[in-house]
Amino acid sequence: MRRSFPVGSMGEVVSLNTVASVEARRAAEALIVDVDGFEGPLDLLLTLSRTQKVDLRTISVLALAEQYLAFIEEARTLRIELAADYLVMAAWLAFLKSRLLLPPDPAEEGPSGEDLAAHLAFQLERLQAMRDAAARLMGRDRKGRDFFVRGLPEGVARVKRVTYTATLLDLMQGYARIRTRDEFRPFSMDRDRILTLEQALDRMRPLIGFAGDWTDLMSYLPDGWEDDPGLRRSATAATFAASLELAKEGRIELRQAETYAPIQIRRKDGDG
Amino acid sequence: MAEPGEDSLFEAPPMGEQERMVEAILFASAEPVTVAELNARMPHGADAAEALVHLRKRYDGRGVHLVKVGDAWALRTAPDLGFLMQKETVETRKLSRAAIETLAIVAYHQPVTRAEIEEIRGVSVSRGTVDQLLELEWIKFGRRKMTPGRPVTYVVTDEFLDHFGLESARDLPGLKELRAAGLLDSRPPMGNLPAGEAEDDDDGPPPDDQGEMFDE
Amino acid sequence: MAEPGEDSLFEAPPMGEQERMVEAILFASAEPVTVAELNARMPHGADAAEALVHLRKRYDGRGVHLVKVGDAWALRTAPDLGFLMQKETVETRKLSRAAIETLAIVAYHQPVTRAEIEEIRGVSVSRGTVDQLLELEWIKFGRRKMTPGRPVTYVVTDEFLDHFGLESARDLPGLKELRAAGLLDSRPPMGNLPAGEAEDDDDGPPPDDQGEMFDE
Repeated sequence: MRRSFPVGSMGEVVSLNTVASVEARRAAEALIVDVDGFEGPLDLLLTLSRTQKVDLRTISVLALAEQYLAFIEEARTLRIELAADYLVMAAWLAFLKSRLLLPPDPAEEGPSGEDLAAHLAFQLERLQAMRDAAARLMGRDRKGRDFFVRGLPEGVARVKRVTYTATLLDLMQGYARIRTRDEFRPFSMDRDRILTLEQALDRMRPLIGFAGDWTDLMSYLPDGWEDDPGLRRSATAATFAASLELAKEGRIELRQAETYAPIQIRRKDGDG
Repeated sequence: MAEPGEDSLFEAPPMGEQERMVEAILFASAEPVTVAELNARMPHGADAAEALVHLRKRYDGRGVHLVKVGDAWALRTAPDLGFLMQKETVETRKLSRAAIETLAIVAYHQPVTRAEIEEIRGVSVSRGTVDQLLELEWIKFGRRKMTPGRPVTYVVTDEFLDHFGLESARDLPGLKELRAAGLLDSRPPMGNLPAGEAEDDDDGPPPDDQGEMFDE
Repeated sequence: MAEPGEDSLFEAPPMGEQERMVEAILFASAEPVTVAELNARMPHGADAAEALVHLRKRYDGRGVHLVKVGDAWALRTAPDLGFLMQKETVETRKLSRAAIETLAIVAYHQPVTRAEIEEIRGVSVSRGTVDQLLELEWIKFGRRKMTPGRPVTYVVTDEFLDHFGLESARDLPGLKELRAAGLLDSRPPMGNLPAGEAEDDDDGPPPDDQGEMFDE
């Protein structure tokens, strides 16, 4: 835009600005009341752009910037607090304005003032387009307002059938798990096949009164238990433990001739 | 018939149009609608009763019927298509651990009573677990045990054999094979082999249980 | 009708019968039903897609219409009869201007990130606005964008299409014109343009994202 102005027409631009400013000031005064009604600076710019009464594609961004800055100025004099993004936009538009009015600095990089202005125009046009689209959308025939769904829907009965599956491996692992677990867990039936220390003690206490002589500890095993290796092992251990207990109580004595020789016990004399 | 004369300013809509209206109202309404209400909702001069006659004919034999409910009208799906209103979803789930173990015990020890299953598993077996296996038709009732109380026993079914690809329960891998497959390799601290087949008979279930099953 | 699923393994029911079935299923449902689901519920060998063609024709001009919503189909009352339905009208919460604009932007620019919405509106989008649209089930999360930060995107839902009587997002009013005018392009904002806080992933979706949605 700037480049298309011949140097001689600068005055024209200024006067145009002045006109715009006056108009803008008036518009700004009207808008300022409604400052809370704007959805941000872009919305405000869009509203301001309508005063130009031109297609958004041919809008004068420069004039728009003037209008916006006038608006901010007005708000300031009225001590209206504006959100920061309005002020950021104002600063940016002031920058844009200078870019558009001043000859380009060849040392400066980045987009030209025209590029920036074009993009702003694009943004405004796009926002306006989305607003129009939104209005058209909301104006369509709408469910629950213009057309209606079945008022008496019949629920679809969800019949859920669950099937279960397992593999042979699952089965085998399951079985293995149980059988392995056995080793660490006493079966209730295991209890039938062991002699506990308490049981051995109960059994020995009444018997040792008769053991004045050395007798083989194995003779204190319950009847029949010595025939079954499992039972014998349990009964022997329990009876031996019981005999140690009785020795500790001082009621009997133990002896063993040599390693693996039979263990013998005898009532301790003087014990009644 | 539309009260003639009362409001001839507006002409009643053509019958085809009235039929559409009745159709739309009945479709969208959550409840059956009476003729009086239809007339009240339709433009002046409309004759819902007549429109209903046309509509009923139109839906004759369709997937939806116009039916009278008390003195009101409703559109309902045709009764013969009721089967479409069901959606069956099949969900395959993995059998629970409890069920697998119970099933394994039945397979290896059959015929086995519930008390025996509990003894072997070391925990009580819930009714649901047994029921589930019965329902799956993987186990069934066997003959009663000749012990006090004559408890029922469970045995595996042909369905079971089929599912697990076994020709008979005898094909189930024995404990030796389980061990060889590394499934029984967790050695107990005492060095006792778990429930070996009679190589050490001081633990586990009486070995003849096993025998009864596979030896007969 | 005796279990059509059972003995129709080889023969599908006649098309007239299939049309009845589709009619019944759609009548029974307030929600659109996909062709896949129709086929799943109908007997083996049925062709719901073809039945729908017949059914659509049958309901042409009636008080109830067969409409397409995304991949699904539904029966809806004819929009011109809406005036009869005061009773059924559901009062929808009034949407804020921000919500309406955001919805339009999601619909026309989808998949779109929050930053892109903010770029277009020139103002930050409040959580409540997006939440409201999510709650209405008009928008939902789309896939993440393959840009730094992998921001989530928003897209419109089938419920949105249903609500606004659209067959697909391609049928949005004025879509073609907007595209032709380049107003749906995401031009990267220029350097320090302050509108929107789109600094990070400011440069919108790669144009093919847009294309992917509407171009196929």
